[in-house]
Amino acid sequence: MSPFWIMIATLALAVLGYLLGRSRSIRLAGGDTRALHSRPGYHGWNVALFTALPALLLLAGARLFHAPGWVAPAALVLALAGLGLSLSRTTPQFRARNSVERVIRGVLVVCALIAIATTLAIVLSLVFESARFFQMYPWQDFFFGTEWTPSFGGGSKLGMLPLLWGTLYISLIALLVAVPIGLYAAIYMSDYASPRVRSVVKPAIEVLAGIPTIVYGLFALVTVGPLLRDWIAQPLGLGSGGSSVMTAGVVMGMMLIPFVSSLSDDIINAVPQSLRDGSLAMGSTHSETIRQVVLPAALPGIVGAILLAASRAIGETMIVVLGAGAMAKISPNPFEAMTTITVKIVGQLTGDNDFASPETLVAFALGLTLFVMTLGLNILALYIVRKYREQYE
Amino acid sequence: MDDVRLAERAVDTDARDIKFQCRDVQVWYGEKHAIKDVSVDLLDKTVTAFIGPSGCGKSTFLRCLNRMNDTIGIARVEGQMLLDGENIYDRRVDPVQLRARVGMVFQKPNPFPKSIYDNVAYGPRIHGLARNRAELDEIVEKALRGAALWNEVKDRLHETGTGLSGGQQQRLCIARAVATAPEVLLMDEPCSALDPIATAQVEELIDELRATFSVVIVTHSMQQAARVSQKTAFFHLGNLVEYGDTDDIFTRPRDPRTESYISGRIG
Amino acid sequence: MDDVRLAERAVDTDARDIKFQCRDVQVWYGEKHAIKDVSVDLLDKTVTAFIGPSGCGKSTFLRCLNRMNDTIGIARVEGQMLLDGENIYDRRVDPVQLRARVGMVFQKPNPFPKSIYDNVAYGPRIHGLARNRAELDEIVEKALRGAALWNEVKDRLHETGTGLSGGQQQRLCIARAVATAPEVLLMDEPCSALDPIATAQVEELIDELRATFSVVIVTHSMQQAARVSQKTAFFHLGNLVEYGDTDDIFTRPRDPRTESYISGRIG
Amino acid sequence: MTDATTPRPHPASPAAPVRRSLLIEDARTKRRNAAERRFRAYGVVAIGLAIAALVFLLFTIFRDGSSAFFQTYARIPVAIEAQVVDPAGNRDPAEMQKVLTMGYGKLLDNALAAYVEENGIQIEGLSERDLSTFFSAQGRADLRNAVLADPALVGTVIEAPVMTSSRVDGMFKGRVSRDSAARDAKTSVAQYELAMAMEKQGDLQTRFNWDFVTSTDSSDNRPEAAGLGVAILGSLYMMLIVLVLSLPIGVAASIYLEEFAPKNRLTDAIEVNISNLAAVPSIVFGILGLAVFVNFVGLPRSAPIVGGLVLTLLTLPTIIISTRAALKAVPPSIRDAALGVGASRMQTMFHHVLPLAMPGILTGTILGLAHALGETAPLLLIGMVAFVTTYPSAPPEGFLDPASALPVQVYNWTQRADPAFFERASGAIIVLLAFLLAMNLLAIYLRRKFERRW
Amino acid sequence: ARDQIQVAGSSTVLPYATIVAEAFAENMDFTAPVVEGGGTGAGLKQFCAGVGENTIDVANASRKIKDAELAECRANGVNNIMEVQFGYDGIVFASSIDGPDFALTPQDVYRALAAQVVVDGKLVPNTAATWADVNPALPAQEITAYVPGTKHGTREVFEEKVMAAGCEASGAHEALVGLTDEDKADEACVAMRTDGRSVDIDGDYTETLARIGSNPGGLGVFGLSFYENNTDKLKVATINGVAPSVETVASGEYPVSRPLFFYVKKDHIGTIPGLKEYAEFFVTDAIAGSGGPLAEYGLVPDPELANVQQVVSAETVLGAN
Ligand SMILES: Nc1ncnc2c1ncn2[C@@H]1O[C@H](COP(=O)(O)OP(=O)(O)OP(=O)(O)O)[C@@H](O)[C@H]1O
Ligand SMILES: Nc1ncnc2c1ncn2[C@@H]1O[C@H](COP(=O)(O)OP(=O)(O)OP(=O)(O)O)[C@@H](O)[C@H]1O
Ligand SMILES: [Mg+2]
Ligand SMILES: [Mg+2]
Repeated sequence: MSPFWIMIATLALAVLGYLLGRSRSIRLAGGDTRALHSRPGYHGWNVALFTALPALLLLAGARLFHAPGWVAPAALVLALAGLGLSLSRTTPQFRARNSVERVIRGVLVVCALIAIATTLAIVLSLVFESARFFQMYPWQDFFFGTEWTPSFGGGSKLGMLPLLWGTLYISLIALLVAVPIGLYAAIYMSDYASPRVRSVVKPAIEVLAGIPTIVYGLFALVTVGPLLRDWIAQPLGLGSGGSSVMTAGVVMGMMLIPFVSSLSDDIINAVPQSLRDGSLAMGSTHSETIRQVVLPAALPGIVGAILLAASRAIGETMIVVLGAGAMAKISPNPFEAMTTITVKIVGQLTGDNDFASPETLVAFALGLTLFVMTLGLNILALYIVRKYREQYE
Repeated sequence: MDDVRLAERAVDTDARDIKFQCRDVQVWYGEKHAIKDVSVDLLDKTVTAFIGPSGCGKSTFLRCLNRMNDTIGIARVEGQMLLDGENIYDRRVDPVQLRARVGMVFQKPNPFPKSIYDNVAYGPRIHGLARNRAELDEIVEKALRGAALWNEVKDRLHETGTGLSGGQQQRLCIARAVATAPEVLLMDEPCSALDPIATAQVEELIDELRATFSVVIVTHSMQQAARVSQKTAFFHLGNLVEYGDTDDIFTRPRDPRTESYISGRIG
Repeated sequence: MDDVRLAERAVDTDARDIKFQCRDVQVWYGEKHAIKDVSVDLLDKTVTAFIGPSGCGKSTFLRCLNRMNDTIGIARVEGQMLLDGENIYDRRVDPVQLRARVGMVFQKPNPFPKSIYDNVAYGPRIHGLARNRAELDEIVEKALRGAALWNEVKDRLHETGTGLSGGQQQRLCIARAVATAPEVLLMDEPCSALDPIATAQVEELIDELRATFSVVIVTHSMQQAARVSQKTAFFHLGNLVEYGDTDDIFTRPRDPRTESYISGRIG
Repeated sequence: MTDATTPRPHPASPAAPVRRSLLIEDARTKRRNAAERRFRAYGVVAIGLAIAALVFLLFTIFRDGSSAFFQTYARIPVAIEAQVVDPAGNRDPAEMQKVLTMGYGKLLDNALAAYVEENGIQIEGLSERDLSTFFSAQGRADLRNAVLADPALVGTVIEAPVMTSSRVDGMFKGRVSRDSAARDAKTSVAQYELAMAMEKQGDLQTRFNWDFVTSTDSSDNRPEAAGLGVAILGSLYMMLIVLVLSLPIGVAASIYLEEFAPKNRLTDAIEVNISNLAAVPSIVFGILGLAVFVNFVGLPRSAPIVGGLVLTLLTLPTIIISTRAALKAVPPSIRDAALGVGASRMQTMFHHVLPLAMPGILTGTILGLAHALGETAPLLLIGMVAFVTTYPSAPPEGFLDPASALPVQVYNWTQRADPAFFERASGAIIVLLAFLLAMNLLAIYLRRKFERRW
Repeated sequence: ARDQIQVAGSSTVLPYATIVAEAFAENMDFTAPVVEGGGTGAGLKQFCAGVGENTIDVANASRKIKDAELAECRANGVNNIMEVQFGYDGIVFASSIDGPDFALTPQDVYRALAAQVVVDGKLVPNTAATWADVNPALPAQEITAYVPGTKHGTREVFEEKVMAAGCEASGAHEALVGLTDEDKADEACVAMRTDGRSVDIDGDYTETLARIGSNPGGLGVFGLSFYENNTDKLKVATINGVAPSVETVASGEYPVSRPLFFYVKKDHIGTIPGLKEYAEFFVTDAIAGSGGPLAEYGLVPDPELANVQQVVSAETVLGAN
């Protein structure tokens, strides 16, 4: 039997276990479920969980560690054992609810740990190659170098500061576009718009998040870039390139609008009406109510939404490649081409460079650095939220 | 939006003392007819008590008086409500300005999740009632004193208002409403969570306010109604059954329903 | 975790009638010492009234009795509280089971945003109190009748509970608590938003419940305390100032603070 | 916006209040109302901008992409000449297989030449090359398959629709004009005129192209035959995996962190860490997926299961962040109420808090899935940015078969030289958006159901 | 077991590989190979990750495998690697079809795009603004060049065959050696301007094309095959008077070209069905020869294809001789 069918069989056993556990508890209670400590359903779940969980864990483990072939069928035995054991434990006094809830809680913990595990795995998968990079390339030059000129023959300059500058600059512009528009859109949807308008507009704006970034990239390249160049950059004498930080930032901002608007809208909508009533009854206008009562109460969620948008901005590649160009440069002029860390990570990883050379390995170092930096940013954000949070009720 | 400046029209002399003139007011919540055909004149510089069994429509009617019902999607109001002779449901009336003049204390305390100080200072700030910080401090203190809360919170003005006890929250909401200095103050069971002493202080406040403003108070306590109000309106199943001088209502009710409600006095 | 079977152990004979035995209970909200050194025995099959000025700690103490304070992050409880001789703050005690036995009606009505029926049926459902739909219907009806709400809502059982008037919401919360059939019922100002008639009906309900359960009621109305309770505890600034038979407290208070609080009787 | 300007006398001062009309706005109210109108206008403008951006993007996508759903076919008689397809002459399938697809081009060239002659079409400068590039290379492959499947066809004349090449196809979609044909090395004016002449005869037809949605990708030589079948299946499989894994895991993790975890440094660390994961560039998830799922666990490259797992990890932070925000927003009094009747924390959570938080959770899911559906970078490293021409089988085995994905197809096609692929890429974006919409409709519907204010 | 061949690597080779894979699946009884792009480096990295089913069988490369990579391969147990050079890729300069004609030499390109030039024996930043500034024979058009980014193999070829050659031919190299040393001079020869005249393109040729579309004054670097597919939009520049075409590149007249490779993991032959057949099929005359579909697409066939076929059928591995 293939592991897949063993899995199906285990699940079938679990369903059976649910039915058996449930009916047994009812029978033991003499049909009066009030005599039970826990509802019959919990007894059923208890049996089902004890049947399925250990067996499935064993199966997963066997897959992960390439265990010998007899291990998989053993899972079935384990499932049967779990079924029998938990069924025999089913008595009216048995605290099935607590038992089930303990298991659920365990599952919740495991799920929360997946995030940690992901982080660990990311750090691990970056750290070794980064170490190799730093063996080949001095870290001072990497962290403090202001020139980014990789070349095939070696002798590349791989300073990350220009990339960092570009990352921050582009993200900033993107947020300057997305946050006001998104926030105002959220406010309008939750507090002004009729339910009908809202029910149309909100999903519509969410489509913006679903358009593949390459479309935005082309949009930046073909439409926004020349537009900004011809109408703003050239008249002001700020440059004549179609790709610029501004182009990428503006287009990225468009893409991020739904991240800010939809999440904020939900959070703003969740602020109790009684708070709004309280403020309105003081003779404040709708906008005063929103600015001074609703928004502060919704702050943690809004900051979360903005962080999410910022995160997407930092992680975005396609729009930057097409919109901002690939030039690593530090310049205050937003109408010049620059590029970001993420773009270079993707670029160096998918290029034609020698894969064991610093030019490729620098991608890992960049990834790790970015990781640490955003970590700092997030800690700051958490601190701010803690400080200004207004908990209602 | 059009600036219509109607209104400098002469106010009828006979209505001079009438603050609110309500005619045939109807309120529906969706299908439910919550207020039926209520006509009543609320006088200036007077405390009016609304009494009646729970669910009879007191809060609903109260909320009509400063158009707070606007915020309930399914609520629909019909009829005329004139404040100083002007229909507050007129299309041209700005509910914001209305609510600045007609303040409200809600049945369920709803302090803002801000500091106690900011809760009270909120109204004065948006209406620009204070020229400077000192004045604002003064307004806040006065309002908190009026609501009999000052002593309890003076040391923790900058802690959050939601961390107060139920009764404290209620008094905070009263202070908040008073600080805005409205012309009419609507109070929905302002003393329900208050102990006798605090209640007495709030009643004293109401009495003070009466000198300049008109106050409408919803209460379940006949004693309180009798103590603080000059006029009483008795609601029953959405109808205004009886309205008159408080003394008359409590001593000589005309309607048998009023009679039986009052005589079931327990309070 | 291990099955701790609350209480099949022999109960001391002298404590037989004591439902809750509290010793040196202290509660802090962060820095604020909200309950100081309170020791009190709450009797079985008895109505105990908690009275005292607003903000004195009545709700806080009440919330300790079924460990609802667990949900307030900054609240810290010390001391012993024995329910039928077992410490409810014991690590092994399941607060869920405790709360099923010690029900609560909160000071601010907080119906679930579900239908009225579901609000009341929720407790019986999770505790498996009904074998079938008919039984559940019966429990719901009985609870709503007990809380004097049945007549008003029987036609709209499936409308949402948050669309009720303040007093109706309060009664809904009472019905919800009663439907779970707890051994001890904690009621935080259950009648604050109720009219006299509804109040009388709830008081009647409390009296009925007393036959089987013990009830703790927080109230600001001395009359109510006098009417429904056998025992009264007077709190002041976090201290339990006096505890004794209701009659004694109201007629012969020993502590001057009690005396002055009661004599400031208003109502 | 707050303190000061024209203060109204505080009524504490005994001066009687001035009676003001409701219908006249005082100066301050006027200002405040102006601010209100501005605020509201900002909202309208914001929404307007967002919608305008959307409309514009959609407009360009549809403008460029809708033609991908149409394809021009020719219907001419093709003689299956024995000396071309069966040089050995013994009708032995094994022998016949030796003739490669390229060889079958001759049949089509001859057929077209015959057609031109028969219909008396006179075009100056019509070269052999114009004839041989008139039809899609797919036509030869189809022909070869037909002949190998049924050797009896050899020697007969068949008449089946033959796909035209991308340039000829482009002539009927406005992509190739007479002028551009003159400059274009891959076509010529003569070919253009031939196509026009054939259309006049009614032998060229442009019709709806289901193959674009169903058939597999094709090489750079035949853009006209490229389809999305594999990509759609791949995306579908991956999204199934993402949905089944990331929603429950994300919600479970949020519940734990928000409701059960003790509030301490560790949970703070987890919280920060999760928002940080959202900022990790998506390609890093690809690095991770390669290291863990392919190299460590040993799952196959290019398989939807690996893609699905990587995208799950990618969407988790989005879902967790929005779910936590939504859970936080549920008023504590609801929890108190449930706990107060003896519900366990778990029951409180699942019966009351979670339903109320549902809109936020669904929003997170929508955004997360949209992100996952449109993502290419992480798939680069696990082998899904690939040219795959065999359909994956049905799940569960299909999860392990090689497949590509819709954004990958878009990405691939935009990189190819033939301009016809650009049209295909835009068409693929339309399909992707339709896919997204279908995926979101349910979520949006559910969200509307759960929405309420308390 | 896996029944399809897995191929990854250079995106320049990708179109050729897909054409072959498609034809292979059509004409042989094997499952269609899965072909990935991802860049030469990434492809070789996966190729060198080890032997076994979850590593790839064939790596496409637009350059020869480097020694460091080979060492890594060996370290991971990938010892038997067949190197197959199947043709050449021409690299061309092209501008918008509507613009003027360009007849370039490497010197012109060097003078236009080098970061610093030698003027009067001194190294000064390049200030040339129009092509006419560089060479009066060229049109007086603003210099804007779209050059593949440093991740592209094309860039290496460009630097070597155009910039360095131009540097040498114009005598700048000599002057540079005089100013600094040999190594520095080599470096300075290929350093490109960063003032926006030379724009790095990290994307693909389609991006370069789009940029020329939005800035018609620009000159872009393309692969020959890409240009041939877009002659209606692009106008190609001659180098040293030679126009690029399959013929001129094959004959060596056109100077800018590079060989294309794929590497086969010999240890997989026999375990992965069709691997050997795929390699052989790739280099048959019908496919990679002139007139075959690859040439049709723009590949410059290897004049010594017969030798290559020989190498493949003999399964000759790297370092065997
Ligand atoms: N969550 C909290 N955080 C901080 N302080 C609190 C909190 N809840 C209550 N307090 C404070 O603890 C004290 C006791 O509050 P409690 O709610 O027990 O009063 P109470 O006797 O119920 O008053 P009331 O009759 O007004 O409801 C008050 O001073 C109050 O401000
Ligand atoms: N938002 C609402 N949606 C639907 N019905 C409502 C709503 N608010 C109130 N009602 C109904 O309207 C009627 C009047 O309610 P109202 O709140 O005015 O009563 P009340 O007199 O204030 O009672 P209480 O003394 O209990 O506060 C009640 O039957 C109530 O159920
Ligand atoms: Mg009310
Ligand atoms: Mg209280």
